[in-house]
Amino acid sequence: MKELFAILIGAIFVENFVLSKFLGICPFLGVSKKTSTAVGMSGAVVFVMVLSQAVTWLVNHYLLKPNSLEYLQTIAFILTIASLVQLVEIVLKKMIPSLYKALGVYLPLITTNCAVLGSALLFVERDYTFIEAVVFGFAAGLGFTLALILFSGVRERLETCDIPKAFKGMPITLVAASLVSIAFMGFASLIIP
Amino acid sequence: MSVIIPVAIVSGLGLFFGVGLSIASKVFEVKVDERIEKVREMLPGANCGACGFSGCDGLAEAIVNEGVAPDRCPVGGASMVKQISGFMGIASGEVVEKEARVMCDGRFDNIQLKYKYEGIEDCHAANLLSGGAGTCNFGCLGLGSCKAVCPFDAIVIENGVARIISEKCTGCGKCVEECPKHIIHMVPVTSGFTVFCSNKDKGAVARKACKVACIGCRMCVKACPSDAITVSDFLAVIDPEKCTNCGECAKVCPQKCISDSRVRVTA
Amino acid sequence: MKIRSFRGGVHPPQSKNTLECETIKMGIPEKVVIPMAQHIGAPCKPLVKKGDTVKVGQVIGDTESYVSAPVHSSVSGTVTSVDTRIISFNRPITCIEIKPDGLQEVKEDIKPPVISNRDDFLKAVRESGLTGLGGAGFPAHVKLNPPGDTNVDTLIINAAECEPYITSDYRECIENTENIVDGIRAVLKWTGISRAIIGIEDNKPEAIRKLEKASKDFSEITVQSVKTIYPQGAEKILIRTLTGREVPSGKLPANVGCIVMNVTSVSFLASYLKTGMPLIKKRVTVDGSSVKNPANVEVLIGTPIEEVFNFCGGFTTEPGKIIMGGPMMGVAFYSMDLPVIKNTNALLAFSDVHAGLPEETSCIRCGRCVKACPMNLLPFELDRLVRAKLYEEAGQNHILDCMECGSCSYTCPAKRRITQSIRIGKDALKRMANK
Amino acid sequence: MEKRLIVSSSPHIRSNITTWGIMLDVIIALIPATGAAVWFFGLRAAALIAITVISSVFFEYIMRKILKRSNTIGDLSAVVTGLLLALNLPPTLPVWMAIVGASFAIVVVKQLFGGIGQNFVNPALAARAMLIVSYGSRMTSWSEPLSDIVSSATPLEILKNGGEMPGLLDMLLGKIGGSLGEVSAIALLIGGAYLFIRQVISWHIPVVFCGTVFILAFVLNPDGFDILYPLYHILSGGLLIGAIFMATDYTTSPMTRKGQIIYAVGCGLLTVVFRLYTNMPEGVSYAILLMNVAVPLIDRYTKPKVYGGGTNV
Amino acid sequence: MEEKKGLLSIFTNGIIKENPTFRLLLGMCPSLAVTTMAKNGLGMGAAATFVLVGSNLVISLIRKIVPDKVRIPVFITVIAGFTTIVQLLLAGFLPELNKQLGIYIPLIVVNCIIFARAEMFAQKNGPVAAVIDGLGMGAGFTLAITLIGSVREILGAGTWMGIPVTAKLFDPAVLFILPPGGFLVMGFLIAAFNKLADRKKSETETQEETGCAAGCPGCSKAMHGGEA
Repeated sequence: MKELFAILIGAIFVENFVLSKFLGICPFLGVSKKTSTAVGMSGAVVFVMVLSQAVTWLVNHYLLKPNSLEYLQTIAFILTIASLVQLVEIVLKKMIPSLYKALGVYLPLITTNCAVLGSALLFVERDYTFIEAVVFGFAAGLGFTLALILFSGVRERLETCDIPKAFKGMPITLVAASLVSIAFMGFASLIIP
Repeated sequence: MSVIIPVAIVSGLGLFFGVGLSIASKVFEVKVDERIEKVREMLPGANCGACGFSGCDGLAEAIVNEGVAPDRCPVGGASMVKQISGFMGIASGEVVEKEARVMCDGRFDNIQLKYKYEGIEDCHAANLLSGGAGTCNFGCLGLGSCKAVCPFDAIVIENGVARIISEKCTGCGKCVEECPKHIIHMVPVTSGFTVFCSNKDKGAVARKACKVACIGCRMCVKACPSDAITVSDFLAVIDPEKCTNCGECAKVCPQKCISDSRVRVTA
Repeated sequence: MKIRSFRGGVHPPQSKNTLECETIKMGIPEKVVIPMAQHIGAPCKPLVKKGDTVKVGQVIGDTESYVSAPVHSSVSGTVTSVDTRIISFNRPITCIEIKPDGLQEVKEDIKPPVISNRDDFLKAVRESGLTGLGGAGFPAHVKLNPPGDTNVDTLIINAAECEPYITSDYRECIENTENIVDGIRAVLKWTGISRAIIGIEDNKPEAIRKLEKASKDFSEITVQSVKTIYPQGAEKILIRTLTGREVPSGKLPANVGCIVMNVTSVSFLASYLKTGMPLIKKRVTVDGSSVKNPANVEVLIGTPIEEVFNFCGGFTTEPGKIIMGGPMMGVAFYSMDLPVIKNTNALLAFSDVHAGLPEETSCIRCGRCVKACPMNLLPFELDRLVRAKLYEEAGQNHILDCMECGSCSYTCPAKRRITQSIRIGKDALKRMANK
Repeated sequence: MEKRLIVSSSPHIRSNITTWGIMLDVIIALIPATGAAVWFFGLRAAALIAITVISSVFFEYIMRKILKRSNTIGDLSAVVTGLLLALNLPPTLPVWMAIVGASFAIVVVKQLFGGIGQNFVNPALAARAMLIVSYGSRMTSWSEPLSDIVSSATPLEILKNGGEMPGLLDMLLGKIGGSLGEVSAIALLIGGAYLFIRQVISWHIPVVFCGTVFILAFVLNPDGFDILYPLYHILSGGLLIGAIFMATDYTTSPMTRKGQIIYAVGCGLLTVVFRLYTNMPEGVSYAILLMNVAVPLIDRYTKPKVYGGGTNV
Repeated sequence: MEEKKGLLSIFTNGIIKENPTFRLLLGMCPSLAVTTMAKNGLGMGAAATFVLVGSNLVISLIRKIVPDKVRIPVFITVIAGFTTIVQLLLAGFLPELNKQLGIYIPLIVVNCIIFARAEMFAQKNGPVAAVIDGLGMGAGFTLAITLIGSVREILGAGTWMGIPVTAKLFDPAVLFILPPGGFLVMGFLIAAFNKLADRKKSETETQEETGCAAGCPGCSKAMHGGEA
């Protein structure tokens, strides 16, 4: 239980995927313009992260490992994730349109979200058990959510700020991200029980 | 053997997902607007989210349904933007190239000021205060609300009147909507002679308000060989469809409020 | 007595220099200009033409429309022109200009109205030409005849003159106390409303004493003192202060069982019922740093403001700004030719030093406007949204509920023109709605 | 041309509160703490403070010039930023580092976002955090008050790592190690009282912030129950200067009472988490910075109920 | 790409006009994550270039055979294949760098640059042009992240490619090799690029406008039918 808690806290705060590992920067910068879309995107990411962690763990454990084909990880994982996301999208669209409306539109973005593949690669590197891998995915998703939603609030405010011309758009967003990241440095030395 | 297993696994995975997906896409098919699909195909498909929408599908939908500009996509580059704009342009049936024109020449030398305006630099704000500071109640307020909304920097305020730089104007029409006095009109780019006035008051009143106001004297109507000018509410209007740019109207206008806008363009 | 108040508001300097200035009557001006729309609602159509002779109290403009009130001549004389001018609103208004003959002959058919039921009463109110004398100028007969689905139990008499400088309502309380009470009783009697509350600010003890004394025999009338804070006298605010009720967005006071009338309005009503003379004159506070002799002047409606200022001794310094109404909500004008109209309660002239506004700087998000807003809005946010042209979002943040009291702009340390920016936003939303 | 009257939108009068006046009040309120800093840490402290303030104003001036915008050094906000930054620096810091901090605060945190009122984190705090991250050891080497001896520990470090705590009176007066402006609790409280009386700040944020720290420190005290322990937490480190002067920064704190209370509780909670559960002895800066980042969201969800029952979206 | 472009312009296009990092804002994750040192940037750039060139070539070759419906999975597989090759090569020959770059090497697979070029260019062009485009884009990416890496390394560690350069001048600010510094440097560099591009644009614009230099008074005269 303690390990799981450590994984949870660690992935949310200490090694926040976005702010300290630079994973999922594209959607972080792309979809954080409005809090409402940020919430939708975050929901979709958490959902897919958990699901993909489970499936990739199974693929890794039962397909690759027994055949000592670890070097095929990248191909196998990305195929799995891409197909999984698409499958989820298709199914949601038909079966639960309301949920699709809320989350589904963000799904295509997730295929190329390095956070998903990154967390899969990390659980292999760290040799997590199935449960640990799933919790890790969930926590990384939450960390992404935290950063994205906090940042979306900041960006909504930036929208009407009087920003120097050269810095308008991406540059000021990155500078803002830098300041948020400085604030998150407080968590860097968190002692995890 | 060592080669076969990895190949088998990868292709097995591929086959499994491929078949599964194609079945799923058939079973769960949902109809989409054809134009969205077309636009979607023109987009790069990187699904990177840099446009701020949920991937390329999201942007395609926004382009078609909400009129979002395709240059929101930083990936595709100029050629893609052109392609999509072209496609959307054809789809909406626009052919005649138009540009905006400010129908007023109420510069400070031509009008007087009723009062000294103090407040937010915004035409609507001034318009709310007794119709603006100028003596002409129909004229340009010169506080640059149109300039502020122009996405192409195509408007300058000169001596209290907005002027549109036609090389930069793309005919988007944002200024037309913004102007509280409704004095910016869309005209075909080929249109030359224009009545630079929007005053609908009687001649005497209009003349008092502005030196170059149209007084509705109908001299131009008589002079026009192609019946392109009509006067209503003491204001002459040139129909660009009929106008041949002969310039007879400008010659006879006693108020000098008709002039050739093309001169400014090429000068 | 318990002093009631509300959350928010500001304390601009009172500047009530004319509190002790007894009303002086001003004579007949050189000309009067009477606009056909001095109220909210349909403008009147002129009933006279150039060259006609008119008498005092004669109806010179009226309309079929219900939400409207007739306009009467304030002088006897000759109509010199009927034309369109830009007077107080941002639209041209038909105006009748009359040259007085100095005789002030009264129209023959003027006599006290005979009233036997509610309908008679409402008809008489309409004929009196009464529109809200406090500010907005809403026709009184419409106000007193609320929609059928409402159940009005309280008549609120607004004597909370919270704008700086203005003392004309205060003078009414002091000089015509009896009329006020008579007017209230008439309204209560004919409309069937059970009680009346006079809301008056606690910095006017003399007026409170007089009103209490005059109304002590009538248990249905209470005098309630309220805290001196701006904008205590705003209709919606006064309702909450006195009854604890809040008028929902887009609804009328009648929807929460209240009708609010200005104290001068009820007083005029009483005198109309006694004499039959319609609304042709108005008490106006004349003040401001440029005015030589600040005073309360009784002015014939239609008198050009220049003559009113001249009557008060002219200007000590050339004015830089002229305001009709109080400094918080009044309208600045550019021409001295404008006439005094029914709801004019003050004419202020400020010298250059006091005329200009300080320069605007960036919002520092201090939150003073949020604290000051009596409607619980977020003025800074509305300002930000309007300037970014996010009008719909401003609408979602209830920009249309703003009553433009100006407290936010007044209190802003960055001197932001918040109220003006809100006006732009409201205007934009209205335009969008019309589309 | 004849004279024209001015026409403007109402209201036509304005209160005499100005941005300049508010900033001046903050500066006045910081005088006791600045005085205490100079008293305890000598002329070097005075020089450090002066240079930080001057360079802040200088950067503000230069940035506005470069961006071709109106000059804003007159509103004194750059002075306040510089002063607050200086008071958050250790007395031994090399001067050039203070200048780097001032440039970060003014250029990156404030002017890039449009200047006064538009930054989303407190410039002085962000600069301090940036300096701590960049020059960790320099930013945490303290000197003994009233002497030149370099001491090793602030009360918070002692609290964390064990050792003899200074007496309560010394902590109140400021005869302890620490950043320039944070040592003298009494000077800070005097400043806070002044701001409160002048109605520049309300009590909500400082009191709730400190209250949250007090309660949590009392409950989470690793050594059992001790009323002195939470008191030490209040009096030592940057809590008071943070709660009174930094967390109450208008621009980066919520607009409504409700929002301010949520914000202050968050600041307190994070401060205790950082102080007790990280390797750092101090966490006030990070706590406030993190809550600064959350302010837009807090504002969004704590909009007041509109008169007439409407809710803000 | 209908118009025929010179191969050279295709190549330089990726370096300057459509620099993937600074102009197209693609591939942010590795640009930020591995650029704590110039060397890492160089390594990452080289690896990405390899994948880019390889996948561009293969996709350009097979573009006519692959049906449209399945092109995305096929592209992903091709890219993933090349990524795996790079991964194995690095592990074999440069284990040190491989360790430094960590999971960011396999993550090349989801780097938007590669996918975007496959979709936008390789799919529509012949193999030679595709390879050149890959090289150009790769070079642009490499230059960009090496630049970021250099700035961060010099400011944050006082070294460049491991060589001390600023030891005597100032103490390095550790911030720059930490995540916040990554965002910060990236933001400033993009702003600088914007500024440069802007200046170029406005230069050409002023040239265009000089045609009207004496224009405005002249114009308004013209506007009044030659009056005065």
